[in-house]
This record gives sequence, C-alpha cells and structure tokens, in this order.
Amino acid sequence: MAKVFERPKALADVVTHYCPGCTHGIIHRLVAEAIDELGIVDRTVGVAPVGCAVLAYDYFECDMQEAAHGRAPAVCTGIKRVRPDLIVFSYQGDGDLASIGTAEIVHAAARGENITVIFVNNGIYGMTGGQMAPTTLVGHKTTTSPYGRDAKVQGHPVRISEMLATLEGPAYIERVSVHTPQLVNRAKQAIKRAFANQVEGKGFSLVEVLSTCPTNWGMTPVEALQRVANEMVPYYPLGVFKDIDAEGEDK
Amino acid sequence: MAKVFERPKALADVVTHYCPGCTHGIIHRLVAEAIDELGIVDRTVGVAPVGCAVLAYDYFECDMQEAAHGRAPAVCTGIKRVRPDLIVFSYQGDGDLASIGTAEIVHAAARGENITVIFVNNGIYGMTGGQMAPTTLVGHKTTTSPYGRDAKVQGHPVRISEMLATLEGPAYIERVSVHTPQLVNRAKQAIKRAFANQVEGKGFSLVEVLSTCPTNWGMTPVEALQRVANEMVPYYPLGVFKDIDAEGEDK
Amino acid sequence: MGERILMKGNEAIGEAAIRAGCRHFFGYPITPQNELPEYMARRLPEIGGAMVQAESEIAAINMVYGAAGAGVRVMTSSSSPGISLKQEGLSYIAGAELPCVVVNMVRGGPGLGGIQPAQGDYWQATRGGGHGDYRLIVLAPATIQEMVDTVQDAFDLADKYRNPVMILGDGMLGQMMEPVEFREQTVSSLAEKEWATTGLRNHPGRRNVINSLYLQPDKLEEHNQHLQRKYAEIAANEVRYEEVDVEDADLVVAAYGTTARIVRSAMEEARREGLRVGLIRPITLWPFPVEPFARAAERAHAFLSVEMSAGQMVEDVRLAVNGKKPVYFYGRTGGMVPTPEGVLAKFREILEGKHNG
Amino acid sequence: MGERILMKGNEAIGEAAIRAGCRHFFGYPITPQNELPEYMARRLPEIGGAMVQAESEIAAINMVYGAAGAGVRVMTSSSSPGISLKQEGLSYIAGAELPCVVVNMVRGGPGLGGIQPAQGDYWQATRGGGHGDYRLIVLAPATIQEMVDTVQDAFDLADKYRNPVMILGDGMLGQMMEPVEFREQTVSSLAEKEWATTGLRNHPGRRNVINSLYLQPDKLEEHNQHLQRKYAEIAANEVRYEEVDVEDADLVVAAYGTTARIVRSAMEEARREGLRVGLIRPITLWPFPVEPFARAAERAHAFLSVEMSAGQMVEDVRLAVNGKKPVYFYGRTGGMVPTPEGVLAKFREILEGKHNG
Amino acid sequence: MPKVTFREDRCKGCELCVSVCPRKIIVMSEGINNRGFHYATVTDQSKCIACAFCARMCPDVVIEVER
Amino acid sequence: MPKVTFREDRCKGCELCVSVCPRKIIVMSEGINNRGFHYATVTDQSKCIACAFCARMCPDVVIEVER
Amino acid sequence: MTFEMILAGFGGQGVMLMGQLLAYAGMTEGKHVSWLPSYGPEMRGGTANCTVVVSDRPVGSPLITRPGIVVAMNLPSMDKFEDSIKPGGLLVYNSSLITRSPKRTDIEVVAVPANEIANELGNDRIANMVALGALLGKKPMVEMQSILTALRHALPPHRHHLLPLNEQALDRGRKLVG
Amino acid sequence: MTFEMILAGFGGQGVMLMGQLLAYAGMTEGKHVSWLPSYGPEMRGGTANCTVVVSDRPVGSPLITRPGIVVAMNLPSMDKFEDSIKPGGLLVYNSSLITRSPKRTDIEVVAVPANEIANELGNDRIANMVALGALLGKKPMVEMQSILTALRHALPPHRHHLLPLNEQALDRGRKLVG
Ligand SMILES: Cc1ncc(C[n+]2csc(CCOP(=O)(O)OP(=O)(O)O)c2C)c(N)n1
Ligand SMILES: Cc1ncc(C[n+]2csc(CCOP(=O)(O)OP(=O)(O)O)c2C)c(N)n1
Ligand code: SF4
Ligand code: SF4
Ligand code: SF4
Ligand code: SF4
Ligand code: SF4
Ligand code: SF4
Ligand SMILES: [Mg+2]
Ligand SMILES: [Mg+2]
Repeated sequence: MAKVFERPKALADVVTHYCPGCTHGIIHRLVAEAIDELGIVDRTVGVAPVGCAVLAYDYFECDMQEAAHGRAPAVCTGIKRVRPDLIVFSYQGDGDLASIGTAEIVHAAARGENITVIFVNNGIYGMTGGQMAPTTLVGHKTTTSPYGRDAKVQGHPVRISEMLATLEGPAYIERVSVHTPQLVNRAKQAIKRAFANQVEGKGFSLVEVLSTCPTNWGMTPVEALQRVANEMVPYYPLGVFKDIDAEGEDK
Repeated sequence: MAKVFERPKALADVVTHYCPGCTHGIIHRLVAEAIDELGIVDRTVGVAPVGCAVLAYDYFECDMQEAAHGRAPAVCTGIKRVRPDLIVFSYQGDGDLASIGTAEIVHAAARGENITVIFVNNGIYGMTGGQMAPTTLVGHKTTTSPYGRDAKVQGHPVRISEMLATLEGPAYIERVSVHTPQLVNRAKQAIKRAFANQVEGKGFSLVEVLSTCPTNWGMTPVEALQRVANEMVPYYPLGVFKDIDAEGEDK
Repeated sequence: MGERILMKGNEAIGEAAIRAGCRHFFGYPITPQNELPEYMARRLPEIGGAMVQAESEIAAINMVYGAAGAGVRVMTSSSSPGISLKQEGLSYIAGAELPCVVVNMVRGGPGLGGIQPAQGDYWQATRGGGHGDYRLIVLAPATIQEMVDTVQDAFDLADKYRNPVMILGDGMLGQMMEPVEFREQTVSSLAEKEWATTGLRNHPGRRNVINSLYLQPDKLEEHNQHLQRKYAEIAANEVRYEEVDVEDADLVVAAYGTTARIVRSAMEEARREGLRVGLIRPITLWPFPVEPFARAAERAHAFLSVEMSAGQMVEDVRLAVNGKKPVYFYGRTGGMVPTPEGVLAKFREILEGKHNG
Repeated sequence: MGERILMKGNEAIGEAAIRAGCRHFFGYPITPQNELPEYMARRLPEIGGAMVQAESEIAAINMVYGAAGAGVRVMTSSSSPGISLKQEGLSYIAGAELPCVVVNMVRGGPGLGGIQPAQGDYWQATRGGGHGDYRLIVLAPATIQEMVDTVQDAFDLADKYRNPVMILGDGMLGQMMEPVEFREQTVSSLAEKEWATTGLRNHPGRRNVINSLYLQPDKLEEHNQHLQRKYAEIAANEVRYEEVDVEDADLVVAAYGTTARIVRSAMEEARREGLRVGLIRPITLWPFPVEPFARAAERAHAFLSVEMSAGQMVEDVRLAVNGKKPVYFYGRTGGMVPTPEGVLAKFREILEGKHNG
Repeated sequence: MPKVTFREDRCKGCELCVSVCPRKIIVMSEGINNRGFHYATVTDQSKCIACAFCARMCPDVVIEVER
Repeated sequence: MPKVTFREDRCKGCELCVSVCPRKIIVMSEGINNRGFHYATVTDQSKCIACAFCARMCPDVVIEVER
Repeated sequence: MTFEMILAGFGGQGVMLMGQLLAYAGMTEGKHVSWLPSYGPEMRGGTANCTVVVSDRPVGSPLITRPGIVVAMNLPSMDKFEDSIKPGGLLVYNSSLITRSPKRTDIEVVAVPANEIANELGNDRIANMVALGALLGKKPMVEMQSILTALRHALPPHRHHLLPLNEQALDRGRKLVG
Repeated sequence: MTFEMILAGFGGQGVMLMGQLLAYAGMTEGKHVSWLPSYGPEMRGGTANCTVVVSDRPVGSPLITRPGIVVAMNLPSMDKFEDSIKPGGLLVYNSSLITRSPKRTDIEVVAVPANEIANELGNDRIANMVALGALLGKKPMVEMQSILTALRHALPPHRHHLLPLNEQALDRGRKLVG
C-alpha cells in the first residue's frame, strides 16, 4: 500500500505543547515537509521566536537557534552572513514579527537577506495570554482591548505582506491560510517555494500564514477556522504580493 | 515697504550649527513658517532627534523634547496621548527614522497618532560623519560602504513614504524636496498641511523632505542640490502617497 | 479606612497607581506582569485616561519619557528581558530628570530564562543597567498591601526628586492574592511641574526643554554634579527598611521582597530552636540602608544575605558591614524560591559554625 | 617581530580582530567608535569577510548572536547609549553561552550625554546591565598596544569559556594614535566548536540548539549553577592586572584604562615630591583583581580609586580592601578627564591628611 | 483499499479532521486517551477515499493515510 | 522699489542664493565675515525683482526681501 | 492557628477558585490570608495548583513547600504533593478520579468521591465544592457562611442562580466527613 | 626628554596632520609617541587641535593640560591655549593671522608669518609646514629627515610631487628661527 500521507521526517516525533486545534501544528508540518522535499535538513538552521512557537527548537529535526523576542531576522542574518552555505529560516508570530520586531523584519527584507521567513499571523499574542497584536482586527476583544479594538484609539491592523512588498529587497512574499485542506496545500507550495528560493540564491522570501488561536479567541478550533475565513481573509487577502520571477516575466 | 520675506518668529534668532549650505536650515525655516501661519507656537511641542538636527531644541521657539535615537515617534505619542490639546511634531533624519526607529515610525503611523512628522532624508548619517543610511542610493560611497553601496550586499534603499502609505493609519504622506525655490514653496505647503491636519484632528501626517549633506557627500552645496535633482528624485519620486481627504473625494 | 479587598499583586499596583493620580500607562505584554496592563486597559478608559500598548518595551519607555516630560504621572511595567530593553530609555529619563514609575516583576534569567519568580535584576536596578552615572530609586515591597502603599510613595518620590522610581517585585508578588486596603489618599493637589513641556501658553515667556545632551564636557560634568548632589540628598533622606529582632541577634539576615517573608518564616522556627536570628529588610534597595547594617555590625556575630539570585545584594551588605563581621550568602536562582527549611538549615550552619569556630 | 605602525585605537582594534581570525563584524554608527566599523567595512570584503551595518545596535547584537551560534569569531562595537540597547542581547548571549567580543568606547552619560571620554559604564559592564545572573569578562587596556594584544586575548577567552567578552575603552583610547606592533600570532587553528549550529551534515547524529530558555525552574537553576561554576573558574584563572610601585606605597591607587596613564603621570611627580604612591591597574575589570588589593591592604595606609565616573570601581576596591584601610575616591565625569595635577592634589590631600591624622 | 490510521494517544480532540472529512466518517470517541482527550476515530473505514483531508488538517500529525 | 538685505555676519558662504537669483546680482565678497566665511552681497540692488528666490533658498535666513 | 494548604487538580477542575474562596472567606473573617497560583506559559491541559494560607497571624512565606493540608483532585496532583505533607497533616483526595490509595501512614486521609457526588447533584463541575466542603468539615478554618459570601462575590450576577447548588455540594462534602 | 605639545588652528589649516607627522617621525626614531585629536560632532568650522607627546620614555597621560609647547595657527587657538603653557615653555604662533602679541612673559615666543611664507612659496595650504619647520628649528625633537619620511607615508602617491614644496616650507620655517 502506498502512503498518501505520513509524518515528515524533519518534524520531531514528539507531542507539541500547542493547544488542541491550534494551527501552529499544521504550519510546523508544512515547514518540515518543505525541508524534506528539498532534502536540506542536514544544512538547515531554524530560528525560533518568542511566542507560542518558542519551543519550535524542539520540533524541527535540524539545528536551531532560539532568538530574543522579535529579533529572529537579525539572528538569521548573522547565521547566513557567516555561513552562506546554510539554509536559514525563521518562524515568527505576529507579536514577534509585526510589533517588537518591525525594524528587524523590514531591514532583513530591505537588505534582501537570502533567508526564509514563516510569519504566523493569528491576530493575537497567544503565548502571553491573549493581548492585542498589531494585527488584531478592529472590534476584536482581547485582554488589552477589553472593549474591542477601536481604530480611533488603537489604530488599524498592520498588513505586513503588503508593507514589505513595497521594498525592493524581497524576492517573494505571499499570504496563505490553512483553514481548509485545499488552502493547506496552497500554503505548502508557498512555503516550499520560499525555501527553494533560498536554495537557488534568489533572496528574501516571506510567507505569511493566517493562523488560529482557539484558546485566546475563546472559540472551538472549528469555529476558529471559520473566523479565519469570515473575518481574517477579508482584511488579509490571500495572494502573492511580490515575486521577482513574475516581475522578470512581466518585463 | 512690504516685507516679501522675513525670518519666521517661531525660528530662534541664533546661528545654527549646520554646515554651510546644508538644507536642514531651509527645512527648519519651513517648519517655523507653518507654526507661525497656523498661530500655534504657544501650544506646540517639538521633538528633536539624534542626528544633525539634535540641537533643534535650540532652534524652535516652542517647548521641545530631545528624544533618544529613533524614538521620537514614541516620545510624540507619549506627549500627545496625555495632552491631546498640544500640537506635537517630530523632526527626524533618515538614520533616526528609517533605520533604528523603523518600528516606532511604523507603529505611530499604524496607530494613526494625531502627530506631525518631518522626515529629512539626506541619504546618509550626517552627524556621525557620513556612514551609509538605509536610504543611501546604490553605488554611493560612504564611510561604511567605501566601495559604493552594493545592492547585492547592502540591499536597496528604503522608500519610507511608499512603505508607510500601505498602512491604514496615516492621514497624509507626501514627499517633497527643497532643491529649487519653487520646490521650497511646495514643501512649505506640505509641511503646513501636515500641521493643519493635526490641528483639525485628522491624524498622522508625515512629510518626507529630500535634503543635502554637502559635507559628507563631498560636494559644494550647489552641487549637492543638483545631486538631489539628478540622483535622488529619480529614486525618490516627489508626490502625495496618502491623503485621506482625497480618498474621501474618490469614494 | 477603606475596605479590605482580595487582589492580585499586579492588579493592586494598577489600582494604587490610579488612586495616586496616574491616568496613563504605556506597556508591552510579558509574563508575569500582564495583569497590570490588562487592568489598566480596563480601568483607564473609564476615567478619562489611556493605556497604550506600545510596539515594544523600548517604545513604551520612550512614550513614558514623552508623557513624563509633558508633566503627568505615568507608569510602565515589564519583566526582566523587557526591562533590559528599557535601559537606554531609563538612562535618558534619569539624565533628563523626569519623574515616572517603572515596575519590574522579575523572572528567572539570564536570556529568555523562565517565567518563575527571581531577584536576579538587583544589580541592574540598583547600579543602573544603562550607561553613565545615574540612579533609580528602587522600592521592594514584600506584601501586596505594602506594594499598594509603595506605589503612592513611588509617585511622590519621583515627583519630589524628578527621578525615575522602580518598583522591584517578582513573579510571585505579581501573581499572588492578598487582602489590601486602599488607604484614604491625601493627594495634595499635585505640585505644578513648571519645567514640563505643556506649551508656552501654560508658561508664557519661558520655553521648556526636556533634554539630556550637553556637548560641552564641563557642562555635562556640572549636570552630573547636580545629579550626584540630588542622589546624595535622596540617600540621606529616603532610606526605608524594616528591622525584626535585630537587637539581640547573633545572626542578622538581609532579605527583601518575598524572600524576606520566607526568611521570617524560617526565623520563627529558628527562634523556637533558640537561634537568635534577626532581619533587616531593605525596602529601598537604592538608597541601600547602610546605617542599620553598620549599627548591627557592632554587636551581631555574622550576616547572611538571602536572595533569589546568585549573590548580588550581598555586596551591598558587605559594603555596609565593611569587614567588621563575616557576611554569608544563600541564594536560589532560575525561578526556584528559597524554602523556609533551606534558609533555616543555612542559619544553623552559620551559627553552629560560629559555635564551633 | 612586526613593524611598528602609528594607528588610531579604533582602527587598531579592527586590525587586531582580523589577525585574531575575526571575519565578521556587525555594527551601527556612533561616536566615538566609528573608525572601527569603517575600518572593517574597508578591510573585511578584501579578505572574504563582511561588515554588516545593522539597522540598530539591537539588530547588531542579535546578528552577533546568530553568527557566534554558527561558530565563527565575531565582533560588534558601540558606545554607551548603544551598549545600553544591547543589554537584552548580551544577557541572551551569556545565557546561551556564546563567545563573542563587544567593544564599548565609553562616552559621557547619562542619556544622550556627550561624546567625550568617560568611564561611567563600569557597573553596566561588570555587574551586567542586562537581567539575570550573568557575567561578561571585561578587559580594560590602557594603551593602543595593549588594546591590540587584548583583542587576541578577548577572542581566546571568549572561545575558551563560551562567554561574551567586553573590551571597555573610552573615547580617548578610540581616537588617539600610538605606535603598535602586531605580534606574530600563534593562532592555534581554532578549536572546533562542536556545539555550533553548522548544520547536521557537519555533526551527523547530533542536533545542535542554541538556547537560553528553561521553562522548568529546577533546570534553569541547574543552568545558573553551571554558569556560576564557570564564572568562579574564570575568577580563579583569568585575573589580569598591573602593579606599579606598590611594595613601598603608603597610598595605593586603583585606576584603569586611560585614567591609569594619567595616574602614572601624577605618580611620577608624586615620587619626586617624596610621596610614596603605588598603582594597581586592573586589566580585567571582571574578574576584579581582589587579591592584590587585599595583599596591599596589609601594609599601605590608604587607597584611592581614580575614575572618569562618579564612583563605581571604588566599590570593588572597598570590597577587596574589606574595611582594613580607608578607601578614597576621586573622579571626573561627563567627558572631563582627570588631569595629572588634579590627581596629584588628591594624593597630597590624602597623604597629608594621614600625616596630620 | 484506502486506509486511515489514527495514532490515538497523540490526538488532542480538536475535531478539525471531523469537520473536513468529505465522507463524514470521523467521529470523536466516548472514552479519553491517556492525555485526557476524547480522540478521533473512523467509523467506517471502507467509505474512506484516501483524500487525506483529515491528515492535512490535523495539527498534531495523528493521522496516516494509505491507499 | 525692491530691496534685499543680507545679514552678512550670519552668512556661511554656501552660494545657494547666488545659484538661484534669476537676475544674477548676488556675488560672494572678497573679504570674510567674523565667522570666517566669504559672504554674499548684492551688486546691483536696482535689478532686484523681489522674487525672494535667494531668501527661500538660504539655509541661514540671512536675507530679507522687501518691496 | 495557621492553615497552609495546596489545592491541586487538572486545569478546569476549579482548584484556583477553591483557593480563592478560602482566602476570601478568611479575609472577611478578619484573618490573614494569601493565595498563590502556580503559573506557566500558555500551554493548555496539564495540572494547576494554588497555595493558600489562612492564619490569625500575618502570613510569612506565601509559598509553602511542606503544607499541612493537600487537596488533590486528580492522580498527578496526589503523586506530586502527597510526600510534601507535614507529618500529622491532612490529605483530601478525589476518589472519583484517583483509584490508588495514599501511601503515607503518618497523615490523616480523607477520600471524597467528588465527581460522583457532583454528578448526583446534576453538575460535574461542582466537584470542587464537594471537596471544599469535605476539607472544611475536617478543618473548619472558616465559616461555611463566609464561603457562601465569597462565592456570591466570585460568581457574576447571572450565575447567582447556581449558588444553592454550590451550597448543596459544600454541604454534601462536609457531611461526608462530619 | 619629553615633549608635550598642543597644536591648534582652524579646521582645514592642517594641524591634525602636523601632529601626526611629529608622532610618526618620533616613532620611526624609536621614540615613544602619542597623538590625541580633539573630536566633536560633525559641525563644520570652528577650531581643531591635537595633543602630541614625543618622549624617550613611555607616554603616561596622552592628554596634556599643561603643555610645554603650543603651536597656535589662529587667534582663537592662541586665546585658548596661551595660558596653559608651562612656565619656560614655548609658544609658536602664526603671525599672519594673529595680530595681537602673546601676553605671557615667562615663556619663549616665536612669531611665524606662516601664511605669508606659504603664499610666497605659492601654496597657502602649506602654512602648517612652515610652522612645523619653525617648531623643529626651536625644538629639534625629531630629525627633519624623519618628518619627510612621515610626509611620504602620509601623502597618497599621486600627491608625492608636492613633497619638495613641503620640504621647502619646512626649511623656510626652520631657517626663520635658526
Ligand atoms: C523582550 C520581551 N518582551 C516580551 C516578552 C513576552 N512575550 C512572550 S511571547 C510574546 C508574544 C507572542 O505573540 P506572537 O508573537 O503573536 O506569537 P503567538 O504566541 O501568538 O504565536 C510576548 C510579548 C518577551 N519574552 N520578551
Ligand atoms: C542609540 C544610539 N545609536 C547611535 C547613535 C549615534 N548617532 C548619532 S546621530 C546618528 C545618525 C544620524 O543620521 P540621520 O538620522 O540620518 O541624521 P542626519 O545627521 O543625517 O541629519 C547616529 C547613528 C546614538 N547617539 N545613539
Ligand atoms: S495560545 Fe493560541 S497560539 Fe498559542 S498554542 Fe494555544 S491556541 Fe495556539
Ligand atoms: S553633516 Fe551633513 S547633514 Fe549634518 S549639518 Fe553638515 S551638511 Fe548638514
Ligand atoms: S482520508 Fe478523506 S475520506 Fe478518509 S477519513 Fe480522511 S478525510 Fe475522511
Ligand atoms: S485533527 Fe488530529 S488532533 Fe484533532 S481531533 Fe482529529 S486526529 Fe485528533
Ligand atoms: S529677490 Fe530675487 S532678484 Fe532679488 S536678489 Fe533675491 S533672488 Fe535675486
Ligand atoms: S544662501 Fe545664505 S548663507 Fe548661503 S551664501 Fe547666500 S546668504 Fe550666505
Ligand atoms: Mg500571535
Ligand atoms: Mg541623514
């Protein structure tokens, strides 16, 4: 019998600490699948964020570094610049990447560092118990926006992919989601592409993945997927925001 | 006889420390003119950066605060949030705003803080003696890009106005220049508008002003103006990048 | 007299700050202090204030700079890694002489460390983790009631001396609940801050500038001398501490915050065993209560510093005792909290060592 | 023996680092250390390395983290405000036990302060301005030749102990020129860093993880105990200092870096006047040379700490002298440099005070 | 014939697999596994079309699919 | 009649005014002012059209223009 | 008298609330009290516990490593805390979920089929109240009335209809040992 | 012998180079030397100065507040440093730009019309070399040959054609006092 689906080798065979139904788990698996398929596990170094994915260094079967909150792109830069033969990726949440780490992601992108960034946007600070993130949707109640995020007071959520796409540096930026099996497949392709770009020396690639936080959204995991479809995707449209290959074709 | 042109009152009548021909002086004057014309000097608080304009607190005839390098937007936020009746502006260089202060400017803009930001882009670190800035043009030789900025190694320059314009938060973003008297007039209008917006409660306004650094560019002041026209403007196009009033009209 | 309320330490700080006239809070999430910004996010909008969740701890401390410069009572809080990020900002605030209150609910370090209670940031707090010669006033309450009282004190000290004040707690103090009573506040209408940037119309004829830059070294030295004089004045007038059973003690223990409570539990048992142990509990970590230690050094036989760190306050105890008597150390780290049993065993070891020696 | 070259301190550090095998430098401009990154920007590309100008000091120190974790010799440098911003990163680097060299060309503080030479970051460097119990090895050279030698030493110490090493200079050391000689390097081919994240293919069968997080407090305490043991070992083995005329001295002066040179000028004059003054010059500020001070305390009459700060190292001198003899302090701040004349006057004051007293 | 295998001790009971199975053949167990969760199982293996939707959506890699 | 006034002691000799004057009537002095700069002056006041280009470009607010 | 106790169970079994009720009740009676939660990063599942001190003297250490009383609502909790109880102390355990017997012989032991009784009362989620009732039956450190006051304070108004049920549960627990 | 000196002038007058040449020359002769610039933020104009020590013993303080020698290339420099010179010390000043006479009577004073001589030689920018020549005429702390070696080292190859001119200037300066 042929395996239609099995655990990727680059994903450690351990129980994760993620909450039931948290899509961090799916995204981890997709990263591992990409690493497996490109056959790069023995020259890959991952950089874990501070956020729910902080223990990612226990979950990927490659070398790992644990970065300070928001600084993963700088840590990746340090690794890649001194060992360009390594494949270097960061895995970061939206508090990590879009708030405290804004300068680091903008400038890694602007410099066109040849790294891969997996950006998990769940619109909340999961790890610390559900505070508002820069990506929290207007109206959403969190522990630090207890009356719902008010655009007049807390501003509008930041669209990172669109923002970074204005830079010349990045080679590839796409926003995907994992709230249906079909979209999981699409996300997988994007993540694989982001790694393949690095292998080919194309430069900075970032995949933003819309993700759930059933725990802090106060929903069941299934309801959380529906919220992604109904509320997140309309504000965070899926698609490719930057692609130097496509640009090449255009010209 | 009528005065066609005289020193604005909001500009302190002292000799500045700027190098001969440095356009920081022109931009200071335009800010002071805007303050005068709106009659707000007695309720304005300016925030000086770390950069050549660090001593700006000596040059404007209003209350001033001196911020840490890059943090002026946060300092402005602190002032404006606790005293919304004040008119608060920052005056920042490109090292200050576009490099170390990236997170602060992005999030002040995203929150739509009702403040005014004057962003002086001279494509170099003036104060510290001519190092490369994130805005330094490709090919430009600086003390830290002694072989000329190489896009493959140091990346492409960051276009702040374009980048911030992707956010929902800002009310108004325009890039201007001061390399001809006509453009000085246009810059003046933009700066005045950025202050008027705040008076009217419209929210975050930023004016990017292309500026010279004859000293560290190694040019005469007149040559430096020509360089702005010939090299900077092509990469940093002048114009309005965000305008909620215009958007209002569109809809 | 107010009613007694059962409250989490973090929330009690928030309520106390509000009662002390603080209407503005700038913060960034980090365990174990989140209940404080969350409390502020709920309460401040109700009373015309604002809690702004900054993009980072750095932004938060610089918002505090701006707000304090504009003359209001303002607070921020964080825990160890976040406090490290604020060091440049704190140096600026001290240099520009701005009053504000900063809370550090210390957790295990170094690095990302852990999230359990610790006291490993003592040096950072008392010596200035930022650059240059400056001081924070550092207050270390031991109970939630004391924390509440401390908050009022902190704002008053900050305003009186135009200096940042740090409240140094730990994860345990932030997370635990105890009854507190919010005493009737005699908030003398806050003294006018004439130096604040409130716009010329509020102080015609005088431009106010908040600044810490002095390009002329002689001017910067003058400024430093001014600061040092101020610090000397604070050291002379604002030392706070508690003494327990020091009069007859053979062994005098130094401990602050929750650790001091554990030491007291151990002391009770020790006294039962006939061991004469006393406690000096610094409430201000800076200025450090040098004098009570110097006094005790005249008659006690030995000193012991008990800390949730690898030996930091012990240096201040040594400096105060100045070689007169031996100073021992007992510490736990990384989120491990000393137990009364462990502390007691150390008492015995020292006192029996003494009896033998 | 190499040739003598006249070099600026900042550039000499760069050249020395390159000769010590450093090929990667991450920095951000700040006066008075800019000549160092600028030197690296010129030289490193020529030899297959890279100087990356980071977006900030924070990014720079985290790039250093990544690079050091990947097993190479790596350096960053800054001056006071920039070093404050690196405190979180330094705590992480120490926690994750990564070797690297960090240069601080200290300037006047606090806050934006000024750009003239100072030593006001002594506590930050020696006590850890970041959070938690960790230590930097801190080296304070006094001449450019010594700085050059120190750089090699710094990289070796960093690698040997897997610990960050700070070179604490000041604006003067960075800006001045002196002749230096780059001694023949015996760069024993660098020991393999087995723990580094170089990819599994370089260490099959073992996944390498660079980390400072230990959620279990007992594990974090174990880690801290390991660190403390390491620090004890460094303190036992790596103290470096210089003694000048201490044997017969009535007054023993403590001074480091450029200040020590000024003290030496003053000492020459003092000896001419018949004042018996000696100098202990700590080269490692941490570990502090406790023992020579303790030894000197047996016979000298008094101690004096001379600093370009408001009194920081003086505490370490007091701790070392431990009450045996009085310890005095003389300091200038804000970019003002002590003059030989001023220091000499202080010698006289103390020694005459003694004669009178 | 398609075959899905659930590694029941790894299941966290989130029901994402249930929600996406086109054949509606995944149900949650009455009992709990040793981690305290009601786990997912397949009622009628024979109806399975090996689409692997369930496996793709499972955040905990509980499911293996063969055909 | 238009009048331009130069506050000579404030001039830093950058020549920006010279470069923009449409009437080409601004020149740099032979002598230096008390700050060590060759300063700008007007040769033929009567040709001035009070366009204030010079004043608008002067970074040091040296120039006042009346008409 | 000083009561030092650790209450432990699965997250969701309501041990934190149990502790807070005891602390609150103690406070209303003018006693000195403290409540200290174990806290961790946001990982779901696993066990939770809190330490409560109720005393007529000021509370020294709020952290107790040798408690006089342990209430264990599930097996991992009993495994973890049984050994720490002071000789002569008390262990109350939820015999509905814990099948093994305690090993200690130098302490008093009370088995409470808390979930069974709660189910009998029609609501699985008040097992904690049954256990609390049993604890107070053994150690009446605070008045039952104070616990009810505390409950009224703790529950949001729209849940106040549950008060009688909780009272019943407390009562059943107390009767069990009475 | 130890020579401690401060060389000062407008930015652009080449006082930094003067100092570096002295230090370099001293070094090539096996002497102990140090060169310390005054540094400031990037504000143009104003004065610059450097402190140079040339000695046969290791250099103690590279910062000198009571120099034995001052070379003042403009008036602000003389105003600033005249008073600091040690009694018996030397002041060399550029009489082309400094019109007032020194006030000190307890020091040796040498007036050098440096710009005039430089102009005579056809290049205003070598006034510093004239002054340096005069200084070395008075205090031959290093060989003129070493200064020329230093110059050759300091100037980029495409400027080496200026070496003879510089030598002339040095010579004129030295002759002035010789
Ligand atoms: C300097 C610093 N600030 C704050 C924290 C606390 N902290 C831990 S995780 C986190 C944010 C987590 O949110 P996100 O990045 O969105 O990841 P998620 O948990 O949602 O996956 C924060 C603020 C920290 N550890 N360090
Ligand atoms: C934290 C910190 N880092 C670095 C510096 C040094 N510094 C002073 S000004 C400056 C940059 C100036 O460049 P820019 O903002 O472009 O202003 P400009 O001088 O060009 O107007 C830097 C890096 C500092 N003072 N503080
Ligand atoms: S807290 Fe949210 S983001 Fe974190 S593991 Fe749980 S569900 Fe996922
Ligand atoms: S250094 Fe450049 S930016 Fe600064 S004042 Fe001079 S010319 Fe202007
Ligand atoms: S493989 Fe498809 S049909 Fe089979 S159980 Fe999974 S989701 Fe259902
Ligand atoms: S998706 Fe996975 S973890 Fe969730 S219920 Fe199904 S098998 Fe279990
Ligand atoms: S006002 Fe116009 S015409 Fe007159 S001097 Fe100025 S630029 Fe020339
Ligand atoms: S523009 Fe102003 S400073 Fe420049 S030369 Fe003309 S008058 Fe002088
Ligand atoms: Mg998130
Ligand atoms: Mg600039």
